[in-house]
Amino acid sequence: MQRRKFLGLLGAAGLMTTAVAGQAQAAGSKHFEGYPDSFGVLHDTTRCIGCRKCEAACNTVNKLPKPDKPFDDLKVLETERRTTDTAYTVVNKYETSKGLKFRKIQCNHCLEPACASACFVKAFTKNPTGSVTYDESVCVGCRYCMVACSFNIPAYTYNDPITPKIMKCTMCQPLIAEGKLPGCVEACPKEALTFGKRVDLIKVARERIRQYPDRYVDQIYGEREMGGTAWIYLNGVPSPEVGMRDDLGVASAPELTGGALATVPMIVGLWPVLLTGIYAVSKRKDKIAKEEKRQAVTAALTKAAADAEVKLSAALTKAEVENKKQIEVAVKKAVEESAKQPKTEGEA
Amino acid sequence: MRADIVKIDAMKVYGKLELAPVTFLHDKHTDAVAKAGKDCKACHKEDESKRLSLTFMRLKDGSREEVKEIYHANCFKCHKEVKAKGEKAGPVDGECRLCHDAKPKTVSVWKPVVLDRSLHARHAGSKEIKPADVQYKDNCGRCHHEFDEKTKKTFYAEGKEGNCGYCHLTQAKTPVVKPGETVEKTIPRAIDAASHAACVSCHLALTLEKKDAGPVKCAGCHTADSQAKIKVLKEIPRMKRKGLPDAALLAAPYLAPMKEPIKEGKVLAVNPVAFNHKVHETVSDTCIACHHGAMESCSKRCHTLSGAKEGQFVLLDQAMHQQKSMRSCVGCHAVKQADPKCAGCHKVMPQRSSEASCAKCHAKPMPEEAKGQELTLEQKQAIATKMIEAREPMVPLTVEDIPEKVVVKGVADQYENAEFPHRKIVMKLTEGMKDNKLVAVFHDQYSICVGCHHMSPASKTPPRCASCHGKPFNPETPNRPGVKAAFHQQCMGCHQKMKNPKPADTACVECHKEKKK
Amino acid sequence: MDAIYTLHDFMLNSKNWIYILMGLGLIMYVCWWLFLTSRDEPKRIT
Amino acid sequence: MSQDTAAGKGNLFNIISGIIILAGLVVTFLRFTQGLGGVTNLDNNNPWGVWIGFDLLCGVALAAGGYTTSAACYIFGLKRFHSAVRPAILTAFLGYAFVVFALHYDVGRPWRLPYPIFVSPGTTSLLFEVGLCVFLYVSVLFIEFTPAAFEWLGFKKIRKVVVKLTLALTIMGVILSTMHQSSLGALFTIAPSKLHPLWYSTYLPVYFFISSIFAGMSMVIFEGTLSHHYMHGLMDKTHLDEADGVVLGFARGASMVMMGYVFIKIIGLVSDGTWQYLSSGYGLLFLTELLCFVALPAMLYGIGSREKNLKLIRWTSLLTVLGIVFNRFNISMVAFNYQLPSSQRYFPSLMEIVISIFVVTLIVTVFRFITTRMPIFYEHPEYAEHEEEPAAHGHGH
Repeated sequence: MQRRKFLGLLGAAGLMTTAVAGQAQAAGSKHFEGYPDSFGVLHDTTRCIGCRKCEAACNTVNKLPKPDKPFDDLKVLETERRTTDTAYTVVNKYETSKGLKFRKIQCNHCLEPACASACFVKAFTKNPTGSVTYDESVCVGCRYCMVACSFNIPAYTYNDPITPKIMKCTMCQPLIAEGKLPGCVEACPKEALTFGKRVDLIKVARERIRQYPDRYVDQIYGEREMGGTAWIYLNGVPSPEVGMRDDLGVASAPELTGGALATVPMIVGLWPVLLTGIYAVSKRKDKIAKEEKRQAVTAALTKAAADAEVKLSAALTKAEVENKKQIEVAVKKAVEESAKQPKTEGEA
Repeated sequence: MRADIVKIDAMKVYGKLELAPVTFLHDKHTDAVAKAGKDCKACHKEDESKRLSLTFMRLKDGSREEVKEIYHANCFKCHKEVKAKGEKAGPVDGECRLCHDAKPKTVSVWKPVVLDRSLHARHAGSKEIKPADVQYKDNCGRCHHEFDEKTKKTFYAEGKEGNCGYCHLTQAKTPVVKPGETVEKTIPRAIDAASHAACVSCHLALTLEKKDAGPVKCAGCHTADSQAKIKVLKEIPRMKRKGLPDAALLAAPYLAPMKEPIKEGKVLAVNPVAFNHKVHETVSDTCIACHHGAMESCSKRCHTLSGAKEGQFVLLDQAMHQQKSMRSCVGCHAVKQADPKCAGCHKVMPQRSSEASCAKCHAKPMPEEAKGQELTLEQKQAIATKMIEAREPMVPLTVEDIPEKVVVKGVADQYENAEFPHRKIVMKLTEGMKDNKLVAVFHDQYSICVGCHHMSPASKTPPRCASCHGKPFNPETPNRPGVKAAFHQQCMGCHQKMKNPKPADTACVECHKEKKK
Repeated sequence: MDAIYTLHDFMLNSKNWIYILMGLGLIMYVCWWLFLTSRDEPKRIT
Repeated sequence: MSQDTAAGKGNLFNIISGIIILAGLVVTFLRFTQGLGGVTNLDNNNPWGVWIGFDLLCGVALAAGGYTTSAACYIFGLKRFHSAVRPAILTAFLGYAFVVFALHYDVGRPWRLPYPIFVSPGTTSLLFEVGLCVFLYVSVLFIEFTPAAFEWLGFKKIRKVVVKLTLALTIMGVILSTMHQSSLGALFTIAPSKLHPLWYSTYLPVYFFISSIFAGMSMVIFEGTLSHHYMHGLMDKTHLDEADGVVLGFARGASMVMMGYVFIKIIGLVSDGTWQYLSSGYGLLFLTELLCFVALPAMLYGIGSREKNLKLIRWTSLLTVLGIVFNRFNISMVAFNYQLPSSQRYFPSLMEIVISIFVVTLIVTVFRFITTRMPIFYEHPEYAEHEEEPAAHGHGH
């Protein structure tokens, strides 16, 4: 299925097909690789044991409220969870064809973040470190970022009436900036989470697949999904078995909306031309019709003048009567209307 | 749920079928025929040598209409007869789609039969199956045969017995007759036709003679139930094939020497492998597990050094070393390593080939006898036998050499130091290796240490883990975990691979107690 | 200006200009139309 | 006697709207004291509910009558629609004004609604585009509406200035409408993984724009029907004389546009290769939407306009309006998050629905307030002559 041909928008107005194609092509030839040396995390789900140490560490580092059930209560894993406004990361348990598997969920810090692309107040920033962070101070609370995120990550403090905000993993941006590890990575006892430069992590992941061909499926999830993510995954089972969609495609959010955005200036550029054109044509038609009518009357008059006087006077009378009638109709209409609206007129 | 479904689509050879193939239940008809007091000949004709044809009521296919008529006339005739007796009978003329059912409801539970070593030995040792000719001691020739192109007859060639499938393929080849050729080419029958003709007719004959015989009905061989009931010999005698070697010297073909000092003769391309054929016979069910295409030497026609069409261009080295193939030495051994008893060491660390591991098979140095000359088969076997006998048995480490307890220090502030029952674990691992011939050949004293102390040279005093595993995520060594993860990966990985669920991965305090605050 | 590393940043930058240009373009159209029609005879109504 | 009935109807209307407005005020209080969580069924997986699906998407689509009618009259020169322009502009203005009003409920911090334009413009966002256009278009509609108010208030000079701008404003209105109507659809192009493939298309913006045209036309017919029923007395002769022509003309126009819409929807199915989903449950929903709510009304409109069957056209307009609501609901709610298990799907809470009804009631109330006071359904006698050639006051001079 080819759903993501964002050039498909061309039809927005049949007229501008060529113009838009040119536009999109120019954007398409420009290629962006993301910040060089940006960081990422490789999550090897075959190593994850579901101990929830990462959840606990995340909670502490980000000073989130303590959960109802403690982090060493592993019964929590029995129900599938997602990130919420009080948990930037959660670990889920999956029954797979290769037995129980666990997977940590958090913001994947896309290379081309959909949330940032969707935000109409630039509240999200892709940092050179690789993290995607959120600035509460400009957020209006439209929640389009939540609609846009393919991974269903951003959460919202729905119960806050005054200062509701988006809550989402920051990849521990303050810690990375200090040269430290993100809280969850630091806490992982098995290095199921490997922190490093994304380019290196891709190599590490490839190496692991090469060394243990039986242990891994031959895919680095997040290498290309949604244009690539800073968090990448190695799985022992096909990704849907551990709750990761394999139908996200590789087009990034700005690519998906680029076509629609590209048509906007074309509308502004061409609609006035088209509409004034139509206006001018219809205007001109009116003018010609009027002119013809006038000429017809004149011609009739001229012809009549050459004719017999009787005929002339008859024609003149007829024309007069017509004129009179028209005036009468107009006057009558005005009188009728003013009669209908005595109150309004009075006020005026 | 039947094992006796025969799809009758004989008309296929004449072009597109007009109706769906007939789903024919063979056993059901066998029973009905027997009940009517008839035998196989009611449906199958005998040829001049009194052998039953596998096709229905004919020896040779005629025209399309003829064959069609044979089926319709004979089927209907019998069905009508049965019906006349007032019994339940099959469809007759006009009820086309009762037989030609495009969506039959019957589910097939048919299973292929494997003539494994036990079953083979039971046939070879059977008193009812007599040798093919008085000149032979054994009865191999009753089944195994070769084909004589001149006489167009099969004959028994002693010492050349091979798997039926070598010639009788799953689907028989179509004969290639060049224009102008009138000679009728004989193509070996497909394996199903060949085996039914051979096995079932023999079983049938013996059954008629009221002797101990194998099954004759479909369900007798082709269901899981019946296969489970097949008697398995406890002690399986070796096959009696002439020239079956005890040991073989596996070596790449001879090449002219490259080095100056050896001027005369040819040399082996690589150091040869002394292969214990006798032991390997006992660990595999059939000969074709290894000899999958022919009984001869692998490198003779198929897996040559440069590859050959017969071997689908799989080179000799690949044929022996392919990880993924169960026919290769390495592939089969890798499966053995996946045994939970072995997997703790073998499946946790990445697989690595080293010079030492090559030398485990390929004798080093090259045996003196094999140098600079081409050897006969007997000479090779003798060398191999000698090499196998010379193998030293593995001497396990003495208990005293194994530290009893190892304390893992510097565990995160949340927990106490971990006390690791080192000796207990080593002993447990050693126990799993006992009495295993494969283990004995491929392991030495320190192999068991290397399972965990993986990168260091084999010794009684390997370096501490932390000397390599330091801080995690060192960009210089991206594949080397930090010390905490190294321990957890090693311990948990081994427990998981050896199917030892205790302690659970998340039972932190069972290895290191929680620190009191 | 710093180098641009992501498509998103590139678009943010280019779209800023495009929106400004769109505003200017609309004004330009009005001015141009007025210029085009400035010599037309003023129409008489009635 | 007819006056009594009208008065009775008026009272009943006042009572019902009074109750709704009271309930709306209660929920409003809860919304701004308890937060969104207190009154809505929205959650982290379903961030947009009926306030976006109905108040924004349907509100904007159904207010499209403003630009379609004014464009038909002033740009395409179809003068016979002239009397329909003012009611359409007023409906559109109120529609958009209340879309903005309703957004105050939905967004977390409504006082920051100007931020995208004045503080931190996120120009990569289609929502920015929508926001900017809606902001500008509300302003345009307001200016387009002001002549009626100025006539009412007697501000002749300023009215003259505004009337001169008619053509410019109309063109501006069409541009802005094209942009934001389509961008509302394009909002969903960012989430191909969440919107069911039958509805997801790169043509979404085109679909939204085209459907807004017939949505607007149908709304003019529908709203005209209601107005004629309840406000007959306010209409002048021209309005009444032209009304049937407007209905017939719009029905024919809508019928044609809807056929085009059906065609491009089918093209979309084939070009994205999603036709294979038609046999699923969602396929049935999709076909219902396309056949029963677009293709069928398109035919009924056609028959109605051929046979001058005004009654049929009026009922069809209701069907079409419902179809638009159905389509917008499908895209924003039913087919959105289709991959989630049913336990995690969204269904609006009672309080959300109350607010939506509250907003509609407010629109109707304000509409009544304005139409009973200002020259909407009739031409102000003092200005009648000037209205004859409104376009001539545009750039022509």
